[in-house]
Amino acid sequence: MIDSQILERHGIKPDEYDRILQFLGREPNLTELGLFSVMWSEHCSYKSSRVHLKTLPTEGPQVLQGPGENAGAVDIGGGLAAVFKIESHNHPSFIEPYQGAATGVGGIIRDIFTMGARPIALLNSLRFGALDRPGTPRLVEGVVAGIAGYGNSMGIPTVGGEITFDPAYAGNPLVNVFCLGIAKASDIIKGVASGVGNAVYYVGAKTGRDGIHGATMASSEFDERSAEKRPAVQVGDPFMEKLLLEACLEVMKTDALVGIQDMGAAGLTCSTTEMGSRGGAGIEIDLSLVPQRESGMTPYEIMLSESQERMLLVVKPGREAEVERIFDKWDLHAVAIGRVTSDGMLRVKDHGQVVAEVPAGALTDQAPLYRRPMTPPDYLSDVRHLDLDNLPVGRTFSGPADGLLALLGSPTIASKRWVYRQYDHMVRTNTINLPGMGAGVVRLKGTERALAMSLDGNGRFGYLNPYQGAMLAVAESARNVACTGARPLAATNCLNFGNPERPSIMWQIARAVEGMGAACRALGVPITGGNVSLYNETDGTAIYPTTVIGVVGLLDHADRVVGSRFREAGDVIVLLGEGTGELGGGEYLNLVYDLVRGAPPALDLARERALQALVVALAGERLIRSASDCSEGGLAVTVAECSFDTGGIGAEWSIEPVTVARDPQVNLAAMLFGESASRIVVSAAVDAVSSVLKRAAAAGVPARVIGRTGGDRLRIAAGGTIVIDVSVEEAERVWSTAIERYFKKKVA
Amino acid sequence: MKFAVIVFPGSNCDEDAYYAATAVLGQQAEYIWHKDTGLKGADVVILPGGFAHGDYLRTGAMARFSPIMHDVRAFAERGGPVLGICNGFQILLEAGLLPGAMLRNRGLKFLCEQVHVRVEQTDTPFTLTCRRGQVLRMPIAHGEGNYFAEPDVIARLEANRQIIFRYTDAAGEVSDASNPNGSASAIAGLCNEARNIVGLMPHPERACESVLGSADGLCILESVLQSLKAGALAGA
Amino acid sequence: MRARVFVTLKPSVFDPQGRTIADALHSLGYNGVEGVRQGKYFELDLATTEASKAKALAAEVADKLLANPVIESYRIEVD
Amino acid sequence: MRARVFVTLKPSVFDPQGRTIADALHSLGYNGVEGVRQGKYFELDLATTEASKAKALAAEVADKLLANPVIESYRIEVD
Ligand SMILES: Nc1ncnc2c1ncn2[C@@H]1O[C@H](COP(=O)(O)OP(=O)(O)O)[C@@H](O)[C@H]1O
Ligand SMILES: [Mg+2]
Repeated sequence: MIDSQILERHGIKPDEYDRILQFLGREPNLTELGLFSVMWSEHCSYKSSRVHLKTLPTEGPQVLQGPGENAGAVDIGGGLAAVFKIESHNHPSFIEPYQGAATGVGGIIRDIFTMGARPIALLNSLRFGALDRPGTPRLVEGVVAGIAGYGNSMGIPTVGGEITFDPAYAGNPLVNVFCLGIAKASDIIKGVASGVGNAVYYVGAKTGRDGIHGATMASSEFDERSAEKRPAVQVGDPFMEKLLLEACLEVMKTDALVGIQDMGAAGLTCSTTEMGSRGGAGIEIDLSLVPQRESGMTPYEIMLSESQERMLLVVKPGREAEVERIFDKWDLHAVAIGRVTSDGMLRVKDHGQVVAEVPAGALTDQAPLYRRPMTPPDYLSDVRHLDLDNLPVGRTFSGPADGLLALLGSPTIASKRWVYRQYDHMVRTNTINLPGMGAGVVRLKGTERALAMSLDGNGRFGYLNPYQGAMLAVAESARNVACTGARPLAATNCLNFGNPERPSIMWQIARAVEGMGAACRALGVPITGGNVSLYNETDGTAIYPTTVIGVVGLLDHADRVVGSRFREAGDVIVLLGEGTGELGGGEYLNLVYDLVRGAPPALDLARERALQALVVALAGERLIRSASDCSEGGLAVTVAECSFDTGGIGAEWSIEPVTVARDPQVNLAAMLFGESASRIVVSAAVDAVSSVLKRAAAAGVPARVIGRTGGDRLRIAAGGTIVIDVSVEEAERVWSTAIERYFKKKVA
Repeated sequence: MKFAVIVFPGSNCDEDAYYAATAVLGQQAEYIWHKDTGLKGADVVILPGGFAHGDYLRTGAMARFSPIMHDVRAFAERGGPVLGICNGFQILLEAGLLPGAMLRNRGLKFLCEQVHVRVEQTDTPFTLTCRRGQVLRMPIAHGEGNYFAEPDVIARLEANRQIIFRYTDAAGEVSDASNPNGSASAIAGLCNEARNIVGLMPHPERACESVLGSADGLCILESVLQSLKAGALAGA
Repeated sequence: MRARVFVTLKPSVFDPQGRTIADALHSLGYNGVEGVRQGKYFELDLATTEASKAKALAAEVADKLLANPVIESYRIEVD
Repeated sequence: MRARVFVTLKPSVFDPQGRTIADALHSLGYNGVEGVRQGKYFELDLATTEASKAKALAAEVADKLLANPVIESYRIEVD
């Protein structure tokens, strides 16, 4: 008997329940209600975001697969496709950092090989509270170890990512993971079920009571004991997944499959209904055939279990034995649990007894769709104002050099080596641009080509202006890719926001999607997929609206890849683009004045596109030796970083004066640390400089020689006088030790 | 020459070893599944890196029972050259084909980075063309490379000149700072008494092309070609 | 005096290592081993000589560092 | 019936995990904890109902797989 209490515990609103009654023409039983509750959940149905996501540009000649499948795919030439997607595992990682992050990696890897692609690279984007707050280091340690534990074991290199620290994420850390794989374009497999009578196979880990979320309590009504036996935490088994990966890729080579889909969120329920409705077919399974880890599991539990490392396959008639043989080789046992039907129903039996019967489409395509009310948040009118002539008393420095060192030592800017040295970033021997060198780049063996990829997103910018913040995220991610010499091809995205039922949050989501779409259109990088994570709030305070963008780009000549670090002393440093001393929302204001205020940097998308095209061309013609995107901490931090990990190649350069305030110190800070967008610092051999400047002029991109590499110091002049003069060694020590400092004497 | 690359469930550097042997060295290579028997007439056997059986329980603990290990053992007893890289080294230790055992890195963390190792001995099939004292730059990628053996065993290894690689700094000096995982006597690799079985934690197959940051690992794979050509290995 | 802390995964939490070990044992012919669960075992050398104090301290330490309450439970013995 | 196997590092073997935990405890002010050693703990579900058989089987399994004699020793309990 379904009462309002049960509905509430299943997160089903009264009007949604009426909808269910209409679809069924009767009362659902508890198992059926469970199916609706997970499939109509925000996570699976995108009911709040879908109407907005539909506005995103998803097409282009390079796009082989847009949103809607397990992952997107783009043409990378030579008959090959790059298959990639991003996924969030924010909540699980907060509950259990190691397993939450590990199973997040496992999930995104499955999304990629489900498409028939061999995963070849991983990235991750992480957000935590302030690192100097108790608890944060332990959380970071667990998440990083979890990502490493799973990815390393799978033999997929983690070639890059980003990690930033801000109190806004203290109660809701973000763990977004990205995976990219390679497939023959002609061999991409979809998650469809079709062909009436075809066998539906289950393969992988046994089903346990893992991760039966909010619905847990509700179902405990009819099974008190099972309730406390049921952990919300799922434990990852990378070894099982490695076997699944190899076995599935081997099976896919045989073309014996109609379709295949991983069991991610909502497990069996999601995979059966999604495959059925994609193929316009029905599916009938018998739960007594499902391999089970624990005894006495109810149909409800089996259908909603989120046990990891499981796949669902539909096999062509007559090919069953062949498929079973391959899985046996890998000590995996594929079992037929049902068949494809013609009636479009998801029919769940238990020992022949029907225990649930629901139209597959009702759970997927016809899930509720909301145009939730939106209003701009109240805080905006206030934080918009930034009066640089009346700044509060901030941290005082003995001089600009100390300001630079303080920025280099702030965890968000400091070296992330402590993190990425825990990731195997070299396995598969393809990584030609290592973590810490800008975008990750992997060569494609057997071709001339390589792929570059980067994840970016600035929560503070999103907070101050979600539309602008999302545009800047797209621009920065594509810029990072372009800096390696790769042509940006397409993007994936992860929307991390608060509770969409609050109009102010819904407004942020809508604006962010608009901004993302505008930037993707202008820069020619269509969205091929992504993920939405909502309800990232604690006690009514939401995280910064955080749009994380992952751009993938193609290098025609792997041997022309460009890194972000200086290569030779005596090279000329050229700034492409120009800064206007924008401090709004930047690291400097935050660090010195504890201010998150003002307008994010302006962005001219046409200029941005020209800049990216230019740097790709310069790299392709071997005219530049290094290229580094200019973002957090501005020009001074960017140039300093170009000197690090080089064995101490210094730089002597000068900045253009800007006037943004009366106080000359503020103006100086704006020149050094302002975060104006669309800027790239390149270094070139002396004899290449004139060509670089000519190309820039022809492309209509402002370019200016700002100095020279060499020496063992960082020397910065403004208006003819030296304003900063520190040894590379000292600056690099501050930068490279800032993060590991927090982890000394901590337990792994 | 023909390389056999053994594939255990969970191996993940098998393709890298295969690529180094074929694409870089221009030799033949065959993958051999751990349940198969016979080495398909290979001249040299590589146990690649990875996480055989997930590295559950202990690294290499379960792989040592794989059927193929009988053939590897027999091949080695006939003097055939066997190279264990990272997880392959750990498997050789668990199988008792090399002495000692691995503990967690002293920092407890998985470490992936370039290190320097010094070639201590050149009279093995895998160091023949290296110079004694030569410093090689190669990446490590492991969480359990902290080599342990009882003092008397270490003494015997020293006496028999079985320590083949030691972690050092770029100048070839052994120091605590240049020992990434706490290995006893800074041991990065060693050989058996017959000297035809070599195991090391660093990844030579990841250091065979300058685009990957180093080509120093080449000499290890080229050595085995030399030694086979020279027929230096009786019975092999 | 010495305290021994046994940390085990909660009954319903999946133990991939234990399962893999069991599989290995079966393939070695040990079918008499029906299941394996792996846990952690700690020996703590404690300054105190009072069993009750020792037990309390061990428990505090287990809560803080040795066990992950989300997925693990622990048992303590002192002698 | 159930057998419990405790695997510990031999006294002569340095235990990086135990050491790190001890250091962490000291930095947290737990100076009453003089030393920590970490080992492994296994619960084996055995088909047999005879304690002696169970013990023998557990020992065989421990020798063969659960413990590495180069660095570890083990103890068995059955109930
Ligand atoms: N922010 C987004 N932008 C574009 N497409 C999205 C976004 N979020 C999710 N999608 C698409 O919706 C589909 C379902 O996503 P998801 O539920 O994460 O798939 P899975 O459960 O297989 O990981 C996918 O094709 C995904 O690419
Ligand atoms: Mg999926």
